[in-house]
Amino acid sequence: MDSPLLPEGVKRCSTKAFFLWTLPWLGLLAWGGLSAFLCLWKGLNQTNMSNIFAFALWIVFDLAVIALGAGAFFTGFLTYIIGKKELKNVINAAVIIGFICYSGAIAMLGIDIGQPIRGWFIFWHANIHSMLVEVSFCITCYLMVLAIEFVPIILGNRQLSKIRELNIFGHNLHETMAVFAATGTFLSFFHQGSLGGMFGVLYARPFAARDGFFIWPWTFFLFILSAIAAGPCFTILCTKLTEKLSRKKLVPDNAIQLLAKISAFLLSLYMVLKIADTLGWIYGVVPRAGLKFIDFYQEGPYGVWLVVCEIIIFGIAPAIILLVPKARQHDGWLIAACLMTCMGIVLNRFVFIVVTLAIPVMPFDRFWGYLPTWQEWGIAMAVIGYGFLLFSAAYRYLPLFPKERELNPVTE
Amino acid sequence: MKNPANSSEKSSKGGWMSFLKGLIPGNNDSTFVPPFSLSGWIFLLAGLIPALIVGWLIYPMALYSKQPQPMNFNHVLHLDPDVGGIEGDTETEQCLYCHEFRDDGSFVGIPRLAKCTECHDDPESPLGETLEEKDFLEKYVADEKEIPWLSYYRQPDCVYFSHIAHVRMGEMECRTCHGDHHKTENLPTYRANILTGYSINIWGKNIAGYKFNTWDRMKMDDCAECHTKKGHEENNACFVCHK
Amino acid sequence: MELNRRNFIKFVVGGAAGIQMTPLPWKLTDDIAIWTQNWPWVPVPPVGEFTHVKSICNLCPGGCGIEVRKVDKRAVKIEGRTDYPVNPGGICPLGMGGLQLLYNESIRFTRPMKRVGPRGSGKFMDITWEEALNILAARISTLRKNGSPEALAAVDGNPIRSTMSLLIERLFKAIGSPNYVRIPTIEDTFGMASLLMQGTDGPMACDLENADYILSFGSGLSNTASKADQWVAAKPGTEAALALGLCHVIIKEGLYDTRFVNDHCFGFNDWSSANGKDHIGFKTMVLDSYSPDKAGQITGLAPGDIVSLAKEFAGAKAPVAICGKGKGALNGSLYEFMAVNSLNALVGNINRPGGVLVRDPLPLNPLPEVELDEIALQGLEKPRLDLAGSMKHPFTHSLINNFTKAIIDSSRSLVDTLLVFSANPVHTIPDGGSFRKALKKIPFIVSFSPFQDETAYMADLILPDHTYLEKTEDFIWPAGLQYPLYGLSQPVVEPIYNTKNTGDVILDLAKRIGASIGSAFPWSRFEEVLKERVKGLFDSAGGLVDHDGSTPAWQRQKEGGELNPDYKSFEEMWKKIKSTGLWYRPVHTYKTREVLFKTPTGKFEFFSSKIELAVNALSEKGSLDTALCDMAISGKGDEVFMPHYETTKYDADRSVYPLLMMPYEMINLASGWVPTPPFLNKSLFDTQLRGDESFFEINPGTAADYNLKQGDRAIIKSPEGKVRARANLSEGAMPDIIYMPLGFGHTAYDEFLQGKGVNPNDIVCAGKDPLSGLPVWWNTPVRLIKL
Amino acid sequence: MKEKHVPGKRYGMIIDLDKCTGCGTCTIACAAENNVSVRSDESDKERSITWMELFKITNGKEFPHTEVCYFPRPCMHCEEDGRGHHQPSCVSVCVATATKLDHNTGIVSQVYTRCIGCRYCQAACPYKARYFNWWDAYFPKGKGLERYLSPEVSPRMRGVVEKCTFCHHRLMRAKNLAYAEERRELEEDEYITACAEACPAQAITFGDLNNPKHRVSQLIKSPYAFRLLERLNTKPKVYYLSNKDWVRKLADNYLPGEFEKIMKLSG
Repeated sequence: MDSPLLPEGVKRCSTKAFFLWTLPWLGLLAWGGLSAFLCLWKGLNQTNMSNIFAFALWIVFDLAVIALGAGAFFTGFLTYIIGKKELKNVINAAVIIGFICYSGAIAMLGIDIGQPIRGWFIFWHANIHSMLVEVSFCITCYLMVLAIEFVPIILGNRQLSKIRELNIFGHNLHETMAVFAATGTFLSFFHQGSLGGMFGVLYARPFAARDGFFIWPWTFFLFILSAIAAGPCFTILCTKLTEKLSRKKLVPDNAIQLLAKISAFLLSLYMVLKIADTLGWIYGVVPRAGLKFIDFYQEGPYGVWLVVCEIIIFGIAPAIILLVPKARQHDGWLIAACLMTCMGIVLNRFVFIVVTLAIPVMPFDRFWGYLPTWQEWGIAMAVIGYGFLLFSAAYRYLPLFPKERELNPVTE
Repeated sequence: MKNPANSSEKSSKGGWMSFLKGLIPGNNDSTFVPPFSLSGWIFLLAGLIPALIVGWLIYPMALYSKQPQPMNFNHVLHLDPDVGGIEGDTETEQCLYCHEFRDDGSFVGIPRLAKCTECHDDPESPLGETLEEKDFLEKYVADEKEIPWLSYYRQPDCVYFSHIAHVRMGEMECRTCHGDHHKTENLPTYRANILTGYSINIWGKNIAGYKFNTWDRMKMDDCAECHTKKGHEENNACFVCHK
Repeated sequence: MELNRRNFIKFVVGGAAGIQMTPLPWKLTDDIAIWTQNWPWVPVPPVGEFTHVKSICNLCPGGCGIEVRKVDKRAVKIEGRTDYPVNPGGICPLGMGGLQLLYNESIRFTRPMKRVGPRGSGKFMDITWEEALNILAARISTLRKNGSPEALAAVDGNPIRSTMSLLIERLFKAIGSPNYVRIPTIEDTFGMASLLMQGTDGPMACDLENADYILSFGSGLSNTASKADQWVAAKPGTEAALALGLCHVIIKEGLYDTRFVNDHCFGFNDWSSANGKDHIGFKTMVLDSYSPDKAGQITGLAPGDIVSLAKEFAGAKAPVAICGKGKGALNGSLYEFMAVNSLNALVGNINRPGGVLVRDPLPLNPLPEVELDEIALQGLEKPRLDLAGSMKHPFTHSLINNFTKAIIDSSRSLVDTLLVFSANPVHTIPDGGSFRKALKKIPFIVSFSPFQDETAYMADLILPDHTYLEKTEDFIWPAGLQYPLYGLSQPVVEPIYNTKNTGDVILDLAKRIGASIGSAFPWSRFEEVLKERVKGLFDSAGGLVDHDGSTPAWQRQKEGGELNPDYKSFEEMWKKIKSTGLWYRPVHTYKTREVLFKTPTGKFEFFSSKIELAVNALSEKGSLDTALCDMAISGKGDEVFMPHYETTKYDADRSVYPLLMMPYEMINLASGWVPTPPFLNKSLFDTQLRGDESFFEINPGTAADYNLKQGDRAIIKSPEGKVRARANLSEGAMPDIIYMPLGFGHTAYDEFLQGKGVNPNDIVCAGKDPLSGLPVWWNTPVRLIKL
Repeated sequence: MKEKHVPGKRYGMIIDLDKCTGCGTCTIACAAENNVSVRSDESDKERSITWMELFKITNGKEFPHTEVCYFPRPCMHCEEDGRGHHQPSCVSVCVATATKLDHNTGIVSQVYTRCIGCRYCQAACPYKARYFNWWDAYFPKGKGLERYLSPEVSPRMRGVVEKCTFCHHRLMRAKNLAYAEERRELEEDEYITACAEACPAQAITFGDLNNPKHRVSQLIKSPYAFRLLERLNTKPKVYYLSNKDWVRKLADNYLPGEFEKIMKLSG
């Protein structure tokens, strides 16, 4: 039915199958829509957030998707600035993933603030000292860049590309992509860093604070590094998932391997710095505040397992797998390692947000628990639904993988 | 990626373009229309001009409500020495006769009925012949009912403003913020923003926000501007005016 | 010149660009943001002129001075008066939240009403004051016509000795009903202890300002206990043993004031009466029976602690021992209060600076005698339902638990019409919920409450009073204050609803009943009654009506400051009292100890002659044993007449109910007849109330026995009933005691109060306090069932 | 541009914990003074609003050696931090400049109409002194509760953060009164917070820390004076006073033996 819209020379599932495939994701979107309506209409009392858990599930999701979306700017950077031509085979997918992640994050942020209609005060009455202002400016600008990067891909649609003006416009835009990639890289570097800075600057929250060692707060760099390490992994995961679902090879191995290799080195570097950071924190920040390392891991579900998982299981382990060429060339190991890396980064963001707030600072204060409501899950799940939907549609209707035709010649 | 030049073969089937074409009768796609032909300009202006009219004229009219005051008040008459009006060495002093400070330093704003009846205390004896004066005596003085004046200059609830700090300590003139209100014989229609509830006098009579006189607008920036100009930056601290 | 695609796009682009060039999008964005700053559903408090009104707070018997800040006609904040001797500047949480009682239509009665639905359904119909008063007057007249005026009863919670309660008592006298029952408070116990040991039934006061060592026998767990220099907690109900144990040490070590004890006390040493009978003295009794070991055994304290505490106490320059439980809204135990007062007598700290002061009553004019008609005389002859003042409980004024029991136990309706004034007995009386049952047997109930409380909910007729911020009433010398003070509240705001001052309503009612009752109330307004009484203060020559809060009164007195009256005529004085709200004389006259004690012996009596007379009088009718049994005394021999420790008798099998439940009052929770203002909920910990569940405090050791962890739910069961609450493990709690806050568990009022927590009064098995007969509410045997 | 230097005020507070009975009057006085909204369920301490919150601490010993102390906690009105972080932890993070430290009074302001409700300041504050309006203020129709609202403090809308302001409007009120009397300077007792005024135990003293004549600036010199979480370098202007070691120890985090060492050093 929608065949005129499909890219030429590739095979896609039937419209009906595609429609059925979208149903669960539409369901998630509907759940999210209802949740969003309730949160906007009745206020944030619809959530289980509290004065203790001022940031909660949504911010974890925000930070996680932004970190995972880092594949977009970093792949762009490698492709257009460094000139790794083989990555042109994944750049489109990376850009769309980035767009999904960033637009999803901004939409969630819009609901997360108590006064969404006044949200623009961040820009109008900006407090330049606030890391969150830096984040807001950068992600908003970067989302625009991503949108611009997305446009030529959309215009590559079979029907749209028939319109001459659009075609010319898309082509010209494409030519200037290096400029946007550079801008995006610049913006992204800053906000990924600022997101880390957001927590590192909380000098009255010893769990998150990172200072006393030349650069303050050094989480700035850790966040950049972890994002660019995990971003490509997420891109790999998404392409691999698409390949598995469509039962087709879409991206040449050299592109994937290059991403994996770069990720391996970055992840290793990140782990070295993360371990140094943890040690620096344990022997610097923590005792200065009169606390011991273990004091932070005794409350409720938050035990030392968090550190073990974050650093060893989801950090060092995937780094080793990705470093070993044999291992990363094996699809199973590659996917497992990428998955672990992504989980590590999500865990890292979770720890920085939730554990920071959950651990009481006043010695006589107590620990409080928090579980998200269905409305909170609804919004979070809607982002996932939106991601699947947009990515599936992009794969179906847009020339996402330039090598698809070449790798899967249509026999009929 | 595909070369755009190659793939741009003409097609009249499918796509939103043909859909749009269908909407427009007699459309001939093959006619080349230069981007800025005369008709192009006309259509551009046909969009632009109504938009400008809507934005500059209709919108401001729709945005502000119009409410008449419950009765008229003649400032000029009350300040006229020939008819025994309020006297004073300065204009400010004259204003303060009715718009006075209480002992605790707070400001009464629009005077209460009791202030009026200090002079106009006899409900039986008419003040003059106008309808307002008759109304005043019958509707308000006789029933001891407060006159529901609409205040042109009331700041929103979130704003704290100390008149005594400005008028007595800062020696400012009333007209700096209130203009020549004391020279009016008739009270102007009260106009309030239907979205915000703010009086037009607070948020600026000029929709573009352009200010001709100091009293044309009483927004935060106007307060801050004056504080800065007079070297009172310390009074730009948030809590000085916010509550 | 046709509208083709390109032109259409141009049109749109032109329009879009044009709009950007107007203020519309920018101003609209701004205005919508400003709309969120002025949401129409967020209230905007009107501005206006600030004024301050001085008055008195009557939410508890403390009677603090308040200054209410007003904006035009609205009251917006209550603050403590700095110029009032009771509370220089400060005020309690309840007083602070008073405006939420004034301005909360959903908890107030806004007009007179009569019941239409079934009782307790809360369905009422509006009537006029005229109708309402006529209904009540007719009912009372009928009772009198039928010769049974005693079937009219009152429950009165107005402060003792206030003009309001005098007026109600007077009404009952004039009508001819003896059944005027007051809500028991700590003042009852103070009064009796004072009467028996010092001979005057006045309130006791302590000169805390000049005391250098304060030993409080209040129950543990109170906030004040956290500030005490030493915290000694005896098992509830054993405080007398502790006091006597301290006496033992003081006597044994010879640390007592021999001069005072020898010259001004009776019954300290062994003695013989005129008929030659030998009596043991306080000294012998204490030395024999209250050694630190024994006292320690009873109280659960270490004997060593008792010894060191006694030495510390006796060693202080001006030590004072004070008794009482909680905020004083509930009665204490008579022998215990006597035992504690014995401590003060032993150290000779009676009637001297820093000690216990014996106060003369305030010189208010008495109201003229009531002329009783025949019906009234006959009615007053009938016995009181509560047996207060009878031979069994000769010193007690009211016994509400007996009153309740009499009604429940009788097969017929002993009370036909019940009037309830400033009281909510359904909720506040520690009787295991009996009062509610008793109400079912009363055909007609009239509530004068301004609030929709539990008792009013059961009423047939509502004659709502003003709240304290809308009316004039007096406060007679709050307990504890060392010099005379008369407080007068004034209407802070105009009455906001169609309510009436109950004082005025009684005057009106009396006139409607007519006959001798009407003539007993010659005043047209309540204020005239107040004025007439205050005349006595003027006649007493002296006293001030204005207070300079910057210097405390006692300080001014010391410095020889001006203490002459600042008024010339009575009218002037009255006018000033009405604006300042007080009359006081900042001097305590220390009478010589020779004329101080009004006891039969003229001395401070360790051995109370009055008890002896009463016991003898009752035993003449039967045996001594039955007499003691009737008086609920388990003591034997001479100790009956002296302060001693009485073992609590439990009706319950302690093997089934091994724990004790002790209700306690919290300062930030109204436990009396006044509802808790919502603000107070903010100051409660979530270990006191969480959602709709209240907590009981329990020692972690005891909790472990029941496998209870913090926050676990449990049933607390007593022979009277059971309640469900959550456990708050607290190291400060004594083992084997369950502490439950009073003031929760309302079934009335609005969403801020209704259904929140449980009321321990519902499961109290109140025993009888020996001699006084007042309820023993502080140690109900209970058991715990973990859920 | 440098602000011209005026000898500014630094309003601060000292709370004598040995006098405090934990009665909660400060909490209620604060709520009544500042139009703090009351909901039907205030026991949800994670979401209820109490600018002056009360904490209960114990020495942890078994009965009958248990000691209890109450900790009233207003906003600490932190000062600029000495380590070059420049601003109170909540101020530097605020995205919309809705909260600021006023250098002329030392008061940390919170402008509700500016706040967008991102709650970053709550994450930054270790004292939990900041409260978010999860609901609209609760003034149901027909109750008339809104009649006690004071016009001196603006009621808050939902979705914004609020906190103790040291009753800033009382400063404004006192200033107006002074102006009416042609004065510019305030006497010590002319401006005090509602909690300090209401405390029945007179445990709270409020005044200008920069003015050596004010009682508060004398009291903070006591060896028993301390601040909450002082090691975090937040520089609060709210001080506490207690001569109990265990209370002072619970005011901050200490490594084993650290507090005892400090005690020994200070004698």
